[in-house]
Amino acid sequence: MDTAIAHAHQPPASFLRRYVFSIDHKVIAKQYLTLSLAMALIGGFTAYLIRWQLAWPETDIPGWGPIGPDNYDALITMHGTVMIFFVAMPFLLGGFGNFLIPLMIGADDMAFPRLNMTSFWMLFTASSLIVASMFVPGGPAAAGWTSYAPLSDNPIYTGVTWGQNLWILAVALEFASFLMGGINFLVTALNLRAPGMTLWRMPLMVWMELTAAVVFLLSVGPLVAGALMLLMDRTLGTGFFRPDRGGDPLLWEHLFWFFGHPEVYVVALPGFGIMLEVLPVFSRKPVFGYRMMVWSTLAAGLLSFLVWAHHMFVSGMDPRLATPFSVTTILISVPFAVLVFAMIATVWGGSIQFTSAMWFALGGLATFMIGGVTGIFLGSATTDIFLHGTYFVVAHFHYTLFPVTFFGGFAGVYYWYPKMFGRMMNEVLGKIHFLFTFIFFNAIFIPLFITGLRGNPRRLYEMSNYDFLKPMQSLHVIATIATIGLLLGQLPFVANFVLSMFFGKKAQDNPWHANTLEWATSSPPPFGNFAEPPTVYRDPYEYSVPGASQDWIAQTAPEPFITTVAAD
Amino acid sequence: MSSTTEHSDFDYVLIWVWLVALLGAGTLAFLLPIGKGAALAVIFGIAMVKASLVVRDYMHLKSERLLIYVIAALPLILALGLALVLIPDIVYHR
Amino acid sequence: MSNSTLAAHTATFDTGSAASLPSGKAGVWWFLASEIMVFGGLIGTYILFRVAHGGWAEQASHVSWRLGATNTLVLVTSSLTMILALNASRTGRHQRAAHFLLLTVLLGLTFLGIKSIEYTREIREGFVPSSGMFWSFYYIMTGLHGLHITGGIIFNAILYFGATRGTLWSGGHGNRIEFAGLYWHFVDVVWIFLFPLLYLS
Amino acid sequence: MSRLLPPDVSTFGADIDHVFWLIFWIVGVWFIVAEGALLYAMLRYRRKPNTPAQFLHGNSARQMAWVLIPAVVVLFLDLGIDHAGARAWELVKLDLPPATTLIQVGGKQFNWIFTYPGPDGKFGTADDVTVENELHVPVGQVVRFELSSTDVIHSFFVPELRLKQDAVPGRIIRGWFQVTAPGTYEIACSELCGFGHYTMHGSLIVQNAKDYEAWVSETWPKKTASNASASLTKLR
Repeated sequence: MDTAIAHAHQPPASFLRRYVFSIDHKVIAKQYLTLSLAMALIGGFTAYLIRWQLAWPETDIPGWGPIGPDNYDALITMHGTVMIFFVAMPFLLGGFGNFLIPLMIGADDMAFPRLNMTSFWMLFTASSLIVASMFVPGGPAAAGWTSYAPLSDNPIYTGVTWGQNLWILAVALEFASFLMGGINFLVTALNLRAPGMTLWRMPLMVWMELTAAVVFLLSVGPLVAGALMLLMDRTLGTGFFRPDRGGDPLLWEHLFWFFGHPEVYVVALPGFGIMLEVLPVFSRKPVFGYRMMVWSTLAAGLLSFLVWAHHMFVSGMDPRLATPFSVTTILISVPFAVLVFAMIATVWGGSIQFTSAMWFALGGLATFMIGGVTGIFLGSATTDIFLHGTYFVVAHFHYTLFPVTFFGGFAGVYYWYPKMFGRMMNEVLGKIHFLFTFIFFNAIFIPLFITGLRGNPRRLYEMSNYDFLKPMQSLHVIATIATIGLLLGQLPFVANFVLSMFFGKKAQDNPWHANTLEWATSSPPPFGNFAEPPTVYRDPYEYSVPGASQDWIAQTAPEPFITTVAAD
Repeated sequence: MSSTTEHSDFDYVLIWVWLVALLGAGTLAFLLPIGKGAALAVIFGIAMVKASLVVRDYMHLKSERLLIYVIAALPLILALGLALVLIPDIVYHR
Repeated sequence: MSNSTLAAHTATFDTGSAASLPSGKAGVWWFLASEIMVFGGLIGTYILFRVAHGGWAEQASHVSWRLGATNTLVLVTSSLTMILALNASRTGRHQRAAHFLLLTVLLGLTFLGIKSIEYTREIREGFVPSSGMFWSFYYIMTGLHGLHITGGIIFNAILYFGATRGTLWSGGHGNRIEFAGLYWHFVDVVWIFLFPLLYLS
Repeated sequence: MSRLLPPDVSTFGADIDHVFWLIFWIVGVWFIVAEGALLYAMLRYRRKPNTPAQFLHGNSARQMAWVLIPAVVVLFLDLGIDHAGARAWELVKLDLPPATTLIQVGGKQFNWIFTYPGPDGKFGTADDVTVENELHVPVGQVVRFELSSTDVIHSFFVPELRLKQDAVPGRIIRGWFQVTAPGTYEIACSELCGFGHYTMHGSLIVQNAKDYEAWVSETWPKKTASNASASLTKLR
């Protein structure tokens, strides 16, 4: 854990050390971003295949051909695994966490730069494994992203042999990678803060990444053990999850969801963090109730460990467990209600600038609310009896994870792109991108809510076996067309992202007139981040302070009402 | 740094003697013809003591500040909670 | 926390300060926290299954408590040598520290040696991971623990070579012995529980 | 509006739907208020020349009240939902009423196996009656089932009955239902159970007493005097 190199303020000379095996958190962050966007292509393409099959069963899918029921199971498994473990986490934690935490707290790098590099390359290996698993004999894992045993446990049930083993290895490696990454986040934010950067002056993004890191590293352990058990069941003939050998399938469900639910917040909190950085800047208004939000975040993080069994209400677990877990689950809506209300209050009374970043932040907030309220139906054990395992669940978790991952993530890209690459993105393309994303996303999942409420089970290869699903087919067609629209709607983003790197307008150090420390250095920041270590004098969100000479006061501004010229 | 530097090697060896003695006692409890329940109680009681000795003196928890206690306590509580919730499903299902 | 960060920020490898922990130590402890969850989940599950199925006692009677006890002794002793190495390096007795590190490595290897003797014996007698739930747990728990031991041996060996060459201290990384030690003691603690759970129950 | 959910033909369906609509209206109102507030703010407070943003840090108790009071209201509504839900859950999943019809439901890739005790009213005897993918039950009678699986996890799902329960290998899970209207309803598997998951479809045929008896007499082995009574004994 030798940080000496990182502090020697000299970028390494060789190309390899500078761009490939770099220990500079900014380069590593860009590596994470690139990896996650590349994996998002796979995730998106699987979504396209799945949706096409559901709308027009067993037809030739343009660009692929027909898919069989076994391919379909593999596709949904890969879609879930890739999107959550290899897109959302690298995007929000690996990418933005790595880039922002040191910059926002005024550090020159992570606490353990080499560990940071190792984390990324472990994730890279894990991604390669999951991709490789799609091409092994027997096909990729096909037991769903939750890999419920015994379906995942015994090859005879799926015909999948190495695909599932590689899935386990890839996911385990991914866990190890983010475990080290999370430790790095924690130590960095607790130990490397610039003079004057007290905990209560940290931008909310840092708080969110911290909470996510703690929640992750405390929840993942049992599933690591579970993954090892599953692997031994498949390779050494043990029977941890096989009833015929004295094991118990429900054990896997418990171990999985003990991690699986906190994992949702591991992804959600950084997404909120991004929105909470973007909203005040473009409302020119302080975040509403900073400490209140920090406490709600910590409360949500803590509660996230007490709710996992709500994924198992009808799983056959002891029914007496249901009510306690309903209570905790529905209670968790309180801290999130505080966060959402406070976000609205942050915009309220502001002077709103509708930049692409702001559109995505607002759109994310608006759509996340749908995910939030529909969660209550599933959190109540009683209504979950009917809704569990239907498209209602599918729509619900897409309405929670998509807003934080993509609306939040895109908001972050449009907002921090100037800082990352030193150039501005094109606002017109950005707004077109938002319009497509917002409209088509809702057009996919609102129909799916309806089919879910009619009792449409998820993970069906095709539905012609069910008479009561026949009227639902048109809704599936709408969802599929919208999916294609959503995917095509990302082209403006891709073009914008690539072209702006070369033709974008040169970015000022602080183009948005924001207060937080990352804007107090050049765009892009030099190796070592700050010419001289910054000193922090004030809170991160002092916008439109009455009597101030301008509507923003950087955290580095020493005297009241006088802003540094460090920016511009 | 923590105040561990005052420790003399002798203190550490003393702890080790304790650990070995307890190991012997635990094994003895296993071998002696006493009731299974009692034996288990003794054995795991001793294991607890041994573990706490290592944590307290070799990992210097006794001279650490609060944050480390928090870091160590959180997972213990969570793991215990997980096990408790598993009881009805694993132990008491027919 | 606030003013502490002055020191933390500027120091080359920061030793933290009054309020905040040294980065290395904090990192190790957070790592151990996640390790507690791994072994906690495993041990918790094992206990529950053991309580649920009394029939395991027969299977359990085939492990050798003698070898298990010997290994406990070995590991406890290696913890002693580890802490003595740290104390030596703290008090500037570098030669002595190096020797104790070597001793720790050797004791670790001894542990693995005895463990592999046990494995061979049990497998010879036909007790493999698939021979029943007890054996499944026995192999997964001792196996995972063995992997941790192996990792610890590697860290300690690296430290030993750094110590003999003196780079460990010239690079100012003396407190890495403490970090490696924390991990090593933790692995020891895990065994302190595995021994009665698997051999004496 | 009520067409949002499928028709409900079970006795406890109404209790579940009641909780559903309770939640629906509570969160519906909150949702509209919250989205409305957001939309209003977006329109009302868009940037205009020489109208600066208000400086509201929201750290004073008076300002925090704007968020905390609604949050507390949410808390109490949550507890209300929990209360209503808990009662319905007990009725559906916890207390099993005495039943006149007892069946074993077995899931196996990719079929539902329904076993009747046969004339002697006992399972595991020679005269058990086994039917694949077709479950006949009398209308208006409490039916108890013992759910199990021989391979992977399946989930026994009848939308119109608001009935769903996973079938877990190695476990026997008991449940009940009571259908209020004769007819044929579809049985789905709602837990991914392999490549044939989508074909794991059964039908629940609910018949009035006469038709059911007719079906029994034609498909079940003939009753002998010895076990005639047994078939009617209440199972508790």
